[in-house]
Amino acid sequence: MARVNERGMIGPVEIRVPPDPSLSKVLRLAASGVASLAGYTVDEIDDIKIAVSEVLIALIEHGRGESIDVQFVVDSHTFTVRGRTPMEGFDVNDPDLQLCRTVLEGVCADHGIDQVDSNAQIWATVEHLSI
Amino acid sequence: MARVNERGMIGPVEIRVPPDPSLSKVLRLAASGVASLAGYTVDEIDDIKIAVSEVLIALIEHGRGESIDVQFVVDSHTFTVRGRTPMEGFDVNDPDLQLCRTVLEGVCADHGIDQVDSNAQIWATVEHLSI
Amino acid sequence: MTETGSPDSLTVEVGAHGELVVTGDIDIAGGPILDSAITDREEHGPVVIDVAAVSFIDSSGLRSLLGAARRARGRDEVVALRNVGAEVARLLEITGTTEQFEISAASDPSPAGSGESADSDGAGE
Amino acid sequence: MTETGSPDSLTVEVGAHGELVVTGDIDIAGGPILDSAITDREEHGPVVIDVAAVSFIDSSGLRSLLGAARRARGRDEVVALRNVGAEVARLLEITGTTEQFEISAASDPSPAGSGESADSDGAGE
Ligand SMILES: Nc1ncnc2c1ncn2[C@@H]1O[C@H](COP(=O)(O)OP(=O)(O)O)[C@@H](O)[C@H]1O
Ligand SMILES: Nc1ncnc2c1ncn2[C@@H]1O[C@H](COP(=O)(O)OP(=O)(O)O)[C@@H](O)[C@H]1O
Repeated sequence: MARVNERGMIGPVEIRVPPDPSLSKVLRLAASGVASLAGYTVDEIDDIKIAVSEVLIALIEHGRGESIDVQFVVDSHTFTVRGRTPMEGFDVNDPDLQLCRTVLEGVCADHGIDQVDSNAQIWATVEHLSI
Repeated sequence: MARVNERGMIGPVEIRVPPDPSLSKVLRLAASGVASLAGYTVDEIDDIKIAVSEVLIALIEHGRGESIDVQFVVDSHTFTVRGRTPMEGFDVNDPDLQLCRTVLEGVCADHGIDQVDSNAQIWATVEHLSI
Repeated sequence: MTETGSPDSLTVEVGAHGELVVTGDIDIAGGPILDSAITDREEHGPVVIDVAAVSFIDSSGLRSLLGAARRARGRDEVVALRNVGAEVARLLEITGTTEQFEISAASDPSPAGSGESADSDGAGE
Repeated sequence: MTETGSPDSLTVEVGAHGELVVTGDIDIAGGPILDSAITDREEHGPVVIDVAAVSFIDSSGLRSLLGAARRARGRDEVVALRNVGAEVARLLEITGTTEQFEISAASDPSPAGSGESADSDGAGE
């Protein structure tokens, strides 16, 4: 089965949603499905679900109410969720983002919160420890 | 909670994936999540999962191997899945599509398989019977 | 906890009586896995498939089963589906293909499987 | 079968001893539901929240709990979290906020909830 391509990747899976809080769960479900296909452990999938949720929180609470783009890029070592939404003057030092950041530090190997062109962008990477 | 907007809609949720068979399950998961949020019954969600799967089958087996776009448009009465992939000369009468069509007739209120511009397009609508 | 996720959405094992025990989703990813398990099995006599733990089936999964049924007819045999649950029964019915198999429902007093459709999601949510 | 899906990913009920029994995901959608249930409850004395059936929590859910803890301190009270499972414990630990609550773990011999984290997916897969 050509599930994982030559470079050991699944996806990318790109999802565009309106900034509707209830869709956070749908994105966690989709991320869980992708990570499960890629052989991630239950604990890693729990971390991925939190990472996806934090990305959504930051973009829904700080974005302009337009659509949010979320991307899952997965290989046998890392699961990266990237999110972005159109917005000018995203204050990456906003104290409201601090709790998100602390949580991402706890569950992710690496993450970033940036203003890029006219988008707020957030990404987070969870590692898969092959046994 | 502003889960369902003024027009009683969730989404649209737009998903772009490579034509990887294993992602069919991820799309079913996402569709199930959206339909569950919208209050669809378990039986209706089973039909939606089949509809999503049939859309993927047709596009993965007949497309050109480029990306597939899938869209869920949901309100309190109907769940519509639309899919498309770049392709010229899509033979909508291909006998291979007949089994898909029969299944879609069984689980959906309505569906369509078309060539539109340079895309193969398939859509299917499952109805929500409010009680 | 360190259980791994289930990277395959479908697994096929050979049961105690030579039947194929299918677990998971028979979809466009799982169909080919089932296909090759069935063709391996055909050398050993009539094919019996326990679908108790099949949680989903679509037309590409059905095509695998119909292909097996067609090949079986060529050998004057019939493919038996055991512990057929709601999902499989529904798809056979919709497509008018129930008669191509020897069917026993999940509730029939027959070689018992788990008797229940497993939630084989494995997606942790 | 005609059960409906669960349109709300979070439900809050008041238990037999006045505790809030939370079921589902405390996320950016569920947080506000929990918030208003907590503020309603605060008039009746110290807030006790049974989180046995909480299957997911993120920073927006945690903010609801921290807000309740802060308001409780203002009244010289403390918010009690009962039947704290792995998900909630992990987030409290990561964020160093465990000490803001009176915690009893799922295994503690305490007013028993369902004792198990429910899979509240409801998504049928
Ligand atoms: N930071 C991001 N967050 C979410 N989605 C992204 C992000 N970057 C790219 N994408 C997705 O990738 C697709 C390609 O975007 P593009 O800007 O052309 O690529 P990139 O930013 O990767 O160079 C877009 O459709 C978008 O959905
Ligand atoms: N038939 C379809 N199948 C899948 N996705 C679609 C379809 N039509 C539109 N989309 C999605 O909707 C978005 C808008 O596409 P566009 O062609 O501008 O709109 P439309 O076709 O609805 O007029 C695209 O990003 C695409 O993902």
